[in-house]
Amino acid sequence: WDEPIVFELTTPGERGVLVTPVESRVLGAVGDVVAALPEHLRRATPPALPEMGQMRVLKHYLRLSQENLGADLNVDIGQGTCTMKYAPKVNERLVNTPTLTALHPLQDPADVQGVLEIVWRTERMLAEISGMDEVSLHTQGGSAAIWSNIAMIRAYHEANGEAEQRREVITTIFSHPSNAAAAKAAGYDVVTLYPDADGYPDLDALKAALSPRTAAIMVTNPEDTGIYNPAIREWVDAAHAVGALASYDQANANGILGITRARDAGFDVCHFNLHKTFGTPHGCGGPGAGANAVSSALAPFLPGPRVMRDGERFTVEQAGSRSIGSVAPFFGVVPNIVRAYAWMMALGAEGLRAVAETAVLNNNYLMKRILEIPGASAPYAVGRRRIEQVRYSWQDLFEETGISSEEIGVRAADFGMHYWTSHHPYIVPQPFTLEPTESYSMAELDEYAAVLAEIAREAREEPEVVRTAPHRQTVHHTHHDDLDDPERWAITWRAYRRKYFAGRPAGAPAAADTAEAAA
Amino acid sequence: WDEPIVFELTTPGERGVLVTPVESRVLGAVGDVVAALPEHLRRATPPALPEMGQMRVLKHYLRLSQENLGADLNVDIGQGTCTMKYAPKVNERLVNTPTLTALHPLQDPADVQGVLEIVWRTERMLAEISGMDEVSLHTQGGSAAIWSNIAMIRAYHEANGEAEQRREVITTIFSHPSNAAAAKAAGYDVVTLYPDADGYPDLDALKAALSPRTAAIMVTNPEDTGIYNPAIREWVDAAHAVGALASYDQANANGILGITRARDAGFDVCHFNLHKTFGTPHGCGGPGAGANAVSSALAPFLPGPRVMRDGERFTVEQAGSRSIGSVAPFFGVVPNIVRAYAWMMALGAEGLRAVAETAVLNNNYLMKRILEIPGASAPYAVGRRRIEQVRYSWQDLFEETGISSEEIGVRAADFGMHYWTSHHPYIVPQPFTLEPTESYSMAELDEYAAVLAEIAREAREEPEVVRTAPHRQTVHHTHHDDLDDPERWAITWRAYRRKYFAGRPAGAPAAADTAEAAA
Amino acid sequence: MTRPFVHPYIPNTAPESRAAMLAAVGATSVDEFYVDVPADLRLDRPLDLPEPLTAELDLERHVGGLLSRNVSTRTRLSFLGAGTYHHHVPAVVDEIINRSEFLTAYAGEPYEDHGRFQALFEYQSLMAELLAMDVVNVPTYDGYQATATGLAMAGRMTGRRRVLVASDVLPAKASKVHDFVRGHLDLEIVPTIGGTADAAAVASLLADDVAAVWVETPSATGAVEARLRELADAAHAVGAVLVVGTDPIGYGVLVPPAEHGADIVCGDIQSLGLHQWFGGAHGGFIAVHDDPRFIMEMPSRLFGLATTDVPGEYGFGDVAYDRTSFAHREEGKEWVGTAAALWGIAAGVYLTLMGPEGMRELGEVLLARTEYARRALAAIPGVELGDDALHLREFTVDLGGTGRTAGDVVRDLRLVGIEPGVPLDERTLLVCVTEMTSQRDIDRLAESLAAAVGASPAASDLAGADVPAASDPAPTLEEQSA
Amino acid sequence: MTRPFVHPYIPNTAPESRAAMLAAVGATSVDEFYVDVPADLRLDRPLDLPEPLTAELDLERHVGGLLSRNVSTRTRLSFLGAGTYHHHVPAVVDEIINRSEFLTAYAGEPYEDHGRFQALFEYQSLMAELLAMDVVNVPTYDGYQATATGLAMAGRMTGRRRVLVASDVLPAKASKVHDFVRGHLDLEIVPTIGGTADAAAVASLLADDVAAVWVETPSATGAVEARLRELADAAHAVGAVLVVGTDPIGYGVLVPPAEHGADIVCGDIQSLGLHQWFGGAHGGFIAVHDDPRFIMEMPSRLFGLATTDVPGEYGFGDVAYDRTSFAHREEGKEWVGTAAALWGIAAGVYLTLMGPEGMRELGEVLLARTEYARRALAAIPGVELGDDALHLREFTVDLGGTGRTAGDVVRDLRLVGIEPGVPLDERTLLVCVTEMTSQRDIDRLAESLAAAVGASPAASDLAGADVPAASDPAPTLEEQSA
Repeated sequence: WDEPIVFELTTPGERGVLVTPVESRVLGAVGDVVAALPEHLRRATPPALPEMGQMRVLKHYLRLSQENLGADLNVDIGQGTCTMKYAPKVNERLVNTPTLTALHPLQDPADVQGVLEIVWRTERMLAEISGMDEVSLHTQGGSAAIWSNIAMIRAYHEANGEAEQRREVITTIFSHPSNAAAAKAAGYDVVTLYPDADGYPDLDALKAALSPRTAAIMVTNPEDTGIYNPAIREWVDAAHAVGALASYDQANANGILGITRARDAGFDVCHFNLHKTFGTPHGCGGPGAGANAVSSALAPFLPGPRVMRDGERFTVEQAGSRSIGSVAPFFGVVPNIVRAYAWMMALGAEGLRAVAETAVLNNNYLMKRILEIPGASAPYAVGRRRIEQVRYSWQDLFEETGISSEEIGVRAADFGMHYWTSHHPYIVPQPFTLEPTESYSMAELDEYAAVLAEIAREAREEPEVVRTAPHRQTVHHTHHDDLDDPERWAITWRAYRRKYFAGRPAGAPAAADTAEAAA
Repeated sequence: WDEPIVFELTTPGERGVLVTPVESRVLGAVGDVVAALPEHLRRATPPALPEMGQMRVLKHYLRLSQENLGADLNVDIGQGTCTMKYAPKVNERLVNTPTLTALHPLQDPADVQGVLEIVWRTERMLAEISGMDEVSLHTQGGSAAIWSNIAMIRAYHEANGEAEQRREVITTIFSHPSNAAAAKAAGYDVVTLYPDADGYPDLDALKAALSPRTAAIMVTNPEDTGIYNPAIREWVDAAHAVGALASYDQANANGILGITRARDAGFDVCHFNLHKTFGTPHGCGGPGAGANAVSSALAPFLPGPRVMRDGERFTVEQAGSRSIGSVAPFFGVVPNIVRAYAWMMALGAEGLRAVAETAVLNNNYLMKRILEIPGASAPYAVGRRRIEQVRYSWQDLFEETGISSEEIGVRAADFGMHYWTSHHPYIVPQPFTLEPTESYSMAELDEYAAVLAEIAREAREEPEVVRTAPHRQTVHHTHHDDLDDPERWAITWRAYRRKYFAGRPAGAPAAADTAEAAA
Repeated sequence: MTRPFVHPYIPNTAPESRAAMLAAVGATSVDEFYVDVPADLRLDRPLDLPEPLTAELDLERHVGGLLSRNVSTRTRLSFLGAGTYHHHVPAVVDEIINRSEFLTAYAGEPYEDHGRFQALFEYQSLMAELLAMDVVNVPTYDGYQATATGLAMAGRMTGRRRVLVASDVLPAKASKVHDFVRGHLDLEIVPTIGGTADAAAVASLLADDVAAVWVETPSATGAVEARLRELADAAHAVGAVLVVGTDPIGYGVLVPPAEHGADIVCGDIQSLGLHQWFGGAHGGFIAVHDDPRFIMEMPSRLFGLATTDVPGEYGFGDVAYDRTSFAHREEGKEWVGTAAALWGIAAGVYLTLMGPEGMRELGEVLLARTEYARRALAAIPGVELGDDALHLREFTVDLGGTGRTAGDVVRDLRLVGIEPGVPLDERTLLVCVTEMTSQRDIDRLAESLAAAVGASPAASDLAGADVPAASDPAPTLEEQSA
Repeated sequence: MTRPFVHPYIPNTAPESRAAMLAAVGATSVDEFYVDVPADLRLDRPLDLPEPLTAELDLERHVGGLLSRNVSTRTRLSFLGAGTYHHHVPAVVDEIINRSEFLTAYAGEPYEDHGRFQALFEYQSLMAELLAMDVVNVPTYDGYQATATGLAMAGRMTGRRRVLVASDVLPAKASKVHDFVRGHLDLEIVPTIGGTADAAAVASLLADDVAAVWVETPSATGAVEARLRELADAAHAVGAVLVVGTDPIGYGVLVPPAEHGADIVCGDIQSLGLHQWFGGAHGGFIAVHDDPRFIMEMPSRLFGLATTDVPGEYGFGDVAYDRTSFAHREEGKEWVGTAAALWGIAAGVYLTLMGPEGMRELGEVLLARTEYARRALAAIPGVELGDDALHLREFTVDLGGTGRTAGDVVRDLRLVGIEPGVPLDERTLLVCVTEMTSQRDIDRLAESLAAAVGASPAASDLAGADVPAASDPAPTLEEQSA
């Protein structure tokens, strides 16, 4: 499809949906309320939204959807760290029921026992999975959960009178950047540690960094390299030794479910991403959902309101005085909580362990296939296994051909595959990160590896094909330098029209849409 | 996508969905029921269905769906006679509720009052739209409704003792072929009339064909040419004059809703296609739904069971002794009945008339655009308006370029457009039939006309481009001669494997699916 | 209101567009387009229809409100079958058939509708594996039509009129088949014995004027025909065709009719991934061997695999299109029209998800629960089984010994939220169990039925266990609908 | 059971595949992959979780059964708002966001995810028209976060700590904002007068240490701020930023804050096409002018239009990616992570469907029904309006004169199936009306409330009509849920 921007599809007078009319009795009682508005409050010019019939609106967005590559459609193992797993369709059927969609959070608790029970049960299951005592499901995503981690840590130290003293948070470079960013947003100074020569987190570096000024360590494990820190308990103990708390970013928990637990390593607080590990769909980038699990010492600081069980009934309790309060409206991202509950109930203990083991098996199998490709490598811990993902490098290929990892990614899209390099900074040169999860069959892993092998071959034999990609995408090579220049960037259609067309209204509806058919 | 046949995706041991286990108490009570089967009843070799994980099944069919061009995605005006209109999404939401999907037709009538009321109300609305007295919604499609028309006519003549005498059914060549076919299936001889020189149904020919042997006339009006028979009442009167009944195929009713009614022209029986005129989706070719409307004289012959109103309650009455009996399970295609009800309720009398008027306006507007294309013509009734569709001809273009209408159709698909020639036989040479309905905007009609104009230009200037189409489809030129040779046709995968591979099992799972991304 | 009527479903009700288009075609009003409709046929008033609900929220409230008056089998514990069955529909099935691309497509060509052709070819192929036959049609309307057409094919092939009906047939199905074929065929009922065919009686009636022997398995009472091979051989001996009506749900564990000699196998696919829909979601299949004599009599479309200009690529198209009424009007075979393609795609997705193991497990659950239910109900004093044939999913009980009629029992059990089955006559109740009716559900039926007929519950004796509560984790229907 | 654990969600639990893969990597068991996990950290027992329901039908019955215990606002007549609103969600919105292509996508690049980039760019652009501002972010979590971030931006830009809170704020929102910004900002509450800002008091507190004035309109009580321009001018005079928290639902008829001088406008998009979801479907927007000083402080992703190698073709990408924590970890602005993109697409589809006329009509319905409800409730003896500001959708009533508490009234009305609103304190009830609460629904509330406080119904006087039954075609909630 060559689908225009929606504003170009406007036709004066068309309607997409009609609004229920103001009843005659209401009109009789209150008159013309719009005309009665004070003039300075009454909008003079209607917002310049498009005017379109309903079918054309539908068609527009359906076509855009076909120009998008959802996890359901491809072998989505190239978005490393993202844990792109199967989001079961039965869960979509379950959550899209009026007894969930049409619930208001302030209804009589007697009318919402079902959803309260699901929240409560989900918390208890996550407590078991993490080994922690209490769980909150309020946060709306992984980074938001990291924020809640640090917010609770801050409140804890304040409650202990150490707020002024403890101004530093320590993290590692292969932990998710939001740990650093959230700590900073909470007012902390951030110390970032680099790994040792083998790519393992450096315990000595930690010990050197720890001090009475340390509020917490905030680490991911396994890190985004797929390497598990074997000294993790020593890390936690070292933090505790200086009075700091230990916060565990469990975004990468998919390979260790039922294998090892946060509390067993001594952590005080951890979080999970329900949209990664627990099978809720990623929604183009949210809504996700986070779960914060804490030891009993930190439980008073959890966000509120909490769902409590009282015999057979479930009740809602407002946040207590030491709670960090509300972190999101009401109870968090409820549809994802229900999905995660259904996902866990479909699997059980044996199933969760099979998830972890299969994710790890898939990853190590894929690693073998990738490392067979000339020019690909997996820096650090050479020859050792990884947990659930691997940060690879094309450095050798780059040195041979000049083709960068980004260029390979653009070319991979021509084969219907996602591909991601890594978070910044690129500690691993020419990085790429693959996380196969448990959701893909051996044949699909082979297929993905074959695509990368083919692109590596192209890079050596016909590098122009790679360099000039994309060749088979909806759009062609895009000039991203437009986007960093305040004079040229266009974040909305109105800004675009203003900057490029001096605000003149767009002309006639877009020209004939003689696009190729959906491939 | 280059998606394999589903059997090629099998991996031994994978499961798509699990079945609830036999409970231990049941097992204890009845033992191993499969082992206990008599050996000649117990299947020795499991059916060779594919073994696939759930996500891969989903992916397979999602990819196939993206290789299909639904009405929601394109400007679907090229499937003339099909009345491809907008099937509102709100109706999908309405019908996909457990209070409809999970109803059994033999439940206590007290538990199904809502659906019975909808059936009853829909019947009453269609009675008003047709002017008829009674309506049945049992039939599962337009041709099935045509069958019910002739079955009732047959029963009527039998009840009057004229079954032996009346052996002929008269139809016209521009009526849907199912009228002829269903009459034949009911045991009648079929007489087909051709139009007069202007393309109008020929009243004199009818009068010549009518006789005491005539059981019925079965005609469409407007015919598939979009031409309305101005002498329709005279046709009906002439049929009645010889004791025949008049049956009206209202598949083409979209342009005359609220304008003129079947009963007002004297018809005894008519049918509508709910999946054409009343906005239910076409489902790749069904389920559709038919409505049979009859005069009171024919009402006793309607299929059963009937839904009756008894004060505030709705009851189910079994078919009476003169009824043609059951024509389908229970009450017909219930989801489509509910959709049609919702569609009519969204529009009302004013809306239905707007449907008709706009469908006709769109058609005449499109005709103007098409006739501006050199090489296109609209045979018959030259210079006159059409109702809701037009049967056009590329005969001039064909004579000039040798490009046939079929070839143009294949090329149109390259532009993301459906295109249909006409039913057989091709009375109109090099035919194509466009029916824009009310669902498309002026811009979309222009877009479609522009595509045909472009292909006509190609036919003249670069005919090879047209002749060698498709160029931008999922598949390439297909060898349809395979399909008419019993030695080579392959109607199932097992037959294909047997004929082409001597029954050897397919090899490994399909090779790497390095397809291009969805366009 | 003086505001123009503009509707979201009709873009060109926008006044500017309407005016522009009228101007473009040189018309002053739409009336000009209707010049061929005589004035005396023009309706001179608005249609007398209810006030519309043009705002979507008002429409939803109205239609949703009507539907919410229904009480579904999620709330009622249902043992109803008789042609429409309560099987589980995997969520992926609904996901696929509700895709706009499939839901709203129609009759495109193999190029732009490649996906539809492939999906329906795959449906044909998956059914073919289940049935062990090489040819399956794109679905026709329903099992009634499929069977009627199957018999009509036999009539056309043999040029004979007699059809021996060897099994118990659902009355509505018999009605449909009769009215459909009576122009060409005469049906002769051969009474069954013990629920299945009286093979000897059939044999004695066979002659060279018989077009077909028609067997239903499972029959209208759920009985599985055990002597199919015998019937096939007898029919074939006189040149008659064996037409078997069936439900494919059991062929993960049961031998399919083709392997007993059936020539035409037909039936309904509602069990394979379609909701009950108040009886409104049926599709018919007709399966034959790869024999042109049979194939050329099939009226439905048949999608076939073909080669393309690209080696190894699969293309699709219509096999032997020249059979059809689209090609030859009344000279075609019966007719072809919009039937039930989407339901075929649903059944294909269903069979793909289930796979061989799923169909085996399902067959086992159905057989086991059917047998369990038979024993549970027969254990109630006064309740007898209708016969002792092998049953799949459905069976009858004779309530004659209880002093209460089937209608009484239905009435009583409805009061406690149970639909116990379909009364076939005063004393006979047709009971259906599926994978959706758990052991606890069946126990509840048995207990309630025992109470209704005044007997003491005996069901808990069944498993030889003392404890009536089961340990299986699935919730009861009461829990579900509480 | 000794059968291997094979699960539909995990293809490589198939024993043959698992064995083949282990062999390929030269491992004898998966334990080898966990060598880095110390033995004393390994869990030596299965997790203690409930028995799984691996069969989809059992899972559906269990989870569906739990959810069916809820009684929704389709059945209860709800006047609840306070941050989550009951608006109509057009079916097309749900259709689009439930498409696998959008629902399951994540963080692809502009090439293969062109559709996502375009849909979110369009969302930004549609919101921008409604708000009359040039820059809108890809949604953050919710309106709480958006406002917290908006204030934090003001703090970073000005280097100041004081924030004047000029409006009544929802307590939960205030809690979130406070905890989020307290490392950098100090909030000072300026009590409102008659429901809206005390502009004079705000002016008197303004000084060159004030980072921002924070206004909410509609406020926590639904009051529309009438003196925004005055507040903006005063703030700007001391170099402070005017941050306006709002709900965009009214801007089809109301002047958007930017046109009164707001610098940062933020809030929630739940009203624009999202279901209530038990409060679990929120998304936050932050809008600013096209000024790099503001834009570079935004932490969210911003999708922008760019040219491509093909003239006239639109490409997309991230604007000023270097702002973000993805690019610079703690040196970025706050952080960016998985937030609420899908809800942004929903809001975009919603605004496209509604168009200018739809948003105008909706604004009118909301204003009219709010006013109608205010009059209907105020007509009950003892019930007083909380203030006489202009209200959109929400307002408070003071029950002090009735002798009954807000809690009493809620309890009583729940007995007749009505959620009358949210008690803010002993005497104050926050009532919300939307296009989903019809005139008849409001009349029913008024009658029931009158009964609960022991007053005679007075609502029917309102329209000067004698007949209490209305003629509008929409069914009442009772009809709907009967």
